[in-house]
Amino acid sequence: MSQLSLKVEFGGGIELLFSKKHTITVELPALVPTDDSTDDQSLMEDTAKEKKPANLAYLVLYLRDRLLTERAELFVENGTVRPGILVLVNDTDWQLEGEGDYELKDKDNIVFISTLHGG
Amino acid sequence: MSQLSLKVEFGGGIELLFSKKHTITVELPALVPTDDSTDDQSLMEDTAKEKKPANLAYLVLYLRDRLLTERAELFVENGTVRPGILVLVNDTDWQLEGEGDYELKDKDNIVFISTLHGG
Amino acid sequence: MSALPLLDYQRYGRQMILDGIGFPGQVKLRKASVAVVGAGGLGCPALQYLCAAGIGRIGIIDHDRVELSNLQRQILHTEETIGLHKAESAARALKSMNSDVLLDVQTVAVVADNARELLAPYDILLDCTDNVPTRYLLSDTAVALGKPLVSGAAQKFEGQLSVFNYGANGPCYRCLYPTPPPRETVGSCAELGIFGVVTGTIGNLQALETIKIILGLHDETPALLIFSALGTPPFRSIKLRSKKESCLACGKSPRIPSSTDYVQFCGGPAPDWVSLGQSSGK
Amino acid sequence: MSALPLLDYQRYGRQMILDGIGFPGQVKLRKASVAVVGAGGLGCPALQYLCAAGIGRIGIIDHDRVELSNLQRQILHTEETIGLHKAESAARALKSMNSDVLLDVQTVAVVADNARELLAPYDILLDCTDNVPTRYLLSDTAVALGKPLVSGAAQKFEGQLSVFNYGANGPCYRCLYPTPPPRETVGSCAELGIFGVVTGTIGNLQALETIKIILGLHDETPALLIFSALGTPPFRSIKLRSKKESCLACGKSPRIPSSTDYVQFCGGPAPDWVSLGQSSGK
Ligand SMILES: [Zn+2]
Ligand SMILES: [Zn+2]
Repeated sequence: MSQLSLKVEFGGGIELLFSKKHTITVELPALVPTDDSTDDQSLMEDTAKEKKPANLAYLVLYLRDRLLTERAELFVENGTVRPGILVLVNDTDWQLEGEGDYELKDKDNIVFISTLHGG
Repeated sequence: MSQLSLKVEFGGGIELLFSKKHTITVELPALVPTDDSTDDQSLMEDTAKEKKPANLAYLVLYLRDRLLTERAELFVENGTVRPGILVLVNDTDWQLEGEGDYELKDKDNIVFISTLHGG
Repeated sequence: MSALPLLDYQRYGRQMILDGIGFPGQVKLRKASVAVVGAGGLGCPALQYLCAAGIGRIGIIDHDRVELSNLQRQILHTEETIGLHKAESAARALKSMNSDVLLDVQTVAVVADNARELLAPYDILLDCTDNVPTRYLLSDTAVALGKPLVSGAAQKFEGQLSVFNYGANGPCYRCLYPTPPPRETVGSCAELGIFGVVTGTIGNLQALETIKIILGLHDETPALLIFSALGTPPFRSIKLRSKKESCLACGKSPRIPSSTDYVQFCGGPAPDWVSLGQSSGK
Repeated sequence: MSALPLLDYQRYGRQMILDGIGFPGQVKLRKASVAVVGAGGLGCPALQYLCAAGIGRIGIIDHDRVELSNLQRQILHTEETIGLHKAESAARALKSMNSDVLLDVQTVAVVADNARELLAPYDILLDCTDNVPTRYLLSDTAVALGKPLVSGAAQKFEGQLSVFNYGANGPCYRCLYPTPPPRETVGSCAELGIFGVVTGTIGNLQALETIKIILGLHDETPALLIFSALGTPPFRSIKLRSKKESCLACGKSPRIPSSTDYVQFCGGPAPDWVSLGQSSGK
């Protein structure tokens, strides 16, 4: 089963939710469970679960379940990123790429950035 | 014979030598004459000339011979770019890539930029 | 086309000889009017370069007063103007640099009740403010008045820059952020801290975008510039969505009531974490 | 570690609460000394933000006097200081903003005979000058004194920024440009023109690089930042070569005679195209 290696970056304060890391590498199987489960078992190649191509919506949940170290409600709200967070796919607003439905490709660069308001 | 499509950019005043164009696309054969000739005839696939892989040194001569619209001595000196011009290959100083010997790859981004001195 | 005063050729000569500016460009700058909302970290450098370039009329809108803690980044204010209104302090500095520019000093807060009237006289609006409610208010007002909004923001070591409500399909602030962030994710400069050169760089670039719009040199592509002072690379340009049909402000069927309480909309007044002694940074 | 005056906590509080600065960072800034060569388009904004951030000692070195044509971008000078030395005019403005900073006003030209002595007292040098010979001289002097050189340059709509002679393998200006460009390819700001916000942005970023070096937040990777005010994207970061073994200044066997005539080395004095009436832009 093929794997995806993604460069995931955080900015504008979102890094505080992920151990202050600005950049991480995430390895995901190209096919993930249709029920959006993110545990090791479900991500095994030989799981009995139904599969779908890994998309951005899944990545958001995976980050929340597996890598978030601070309060989840400051990252995810109603199943997607909370208001005030922009998601960028290879330097393009995810709205132009289908938002959560965007199917991840190997080597994609995904950025989660919080809007700034100070001056 | 395979072709290379290169994105070539000019900055810091070098664009003035190339019809004020900041960006052009250059199509080159992957193999070019060993004698560095740049005429149509020599670039034909069926030319009898000996061939070598197209490199940065050849691109400099090709630009001079075929696309330069102003005084050549402000671009090339002693067979390479004149002093004060930096050459960048995919956002890296060409010195780190072998300078003129760097073999061009399809979709390479090559920048010729003049050092600025004002303030 | 109106003539330029003779001294203007001397003063602006270095930019008038540029391709894309010239005499007609200088006349455009002189005829332009710009409102800068906020004379703080972003507003100071933006004002400085707009005024130096010879914009004809500049509105300086800020109800705050200069404090010692501002001087680390708000480079138009001085030790002597501590206690004055920032708009007044900024105007003094600008006047000494370029007495030809008409400066409108407005020492009032921009709120829903006065925003349209305050901002209507200007061609372009600059958001140099420091809080979320005012950012929504300025965007909605820019949409209502049909004017571009050059929006800068900065926090800690990071900055962001966008032009909203500009060009055929340019989004507004609400297209990007239909819902305000949760109140608790929003800190102030006092709580979060701010690096002076970040506001300086973003403020400079706000002046640049403004001048490009005036001169017709802006390419109108919706974009977001992200600046990370400690990052490698420090700058990154993002391609943004177009205007959203569903946007409450600039979409097909706008429905922002004119009396929106922006502070409540954004989760209520800011708790003063600093004086409560709960600032994480202190 | 020395204590900070109480007022400094107020003045610099917004930056002292940042991760990576704090109290120790502010003490480092206070103990640091920086020489800014050139108080023009690049020097003014660099000086402004260095002074605002609380650098302890700043040398301002410029022998030129303020002219009306400077005010379009040299934002520390005013209509009133026209005719004064730029170093003096800049110091006045800086002193009113931050009277704690020790300012050394030097109204002399930096030349081969005085460069080492003038620049030796400072930890970091900023090249904010406007001509090729001085750029070589400052680089050679930085190498000789073993100090980093934060180099900015701007022309028309473009700017460039690099830190030279810094880190284990950082190149000097000569590593990049062993031979000066032909004299005729080199114009002055008067001939070529310059957009104020370009010098503003690069000058700001020079202050940023300087502060990062002082605070130990610089990653030491040799890089060139290219800014193109009308480009999409406007910024681009280039990975630069390391120090060259063959470099005449910083290589294995340096051989720059101390009495080098930099002007002759760069092809002789600049012809004054503007007064000759041959400037292409006019
Ligand atoms: Zn909208
Ligand atoms: Zn060297």
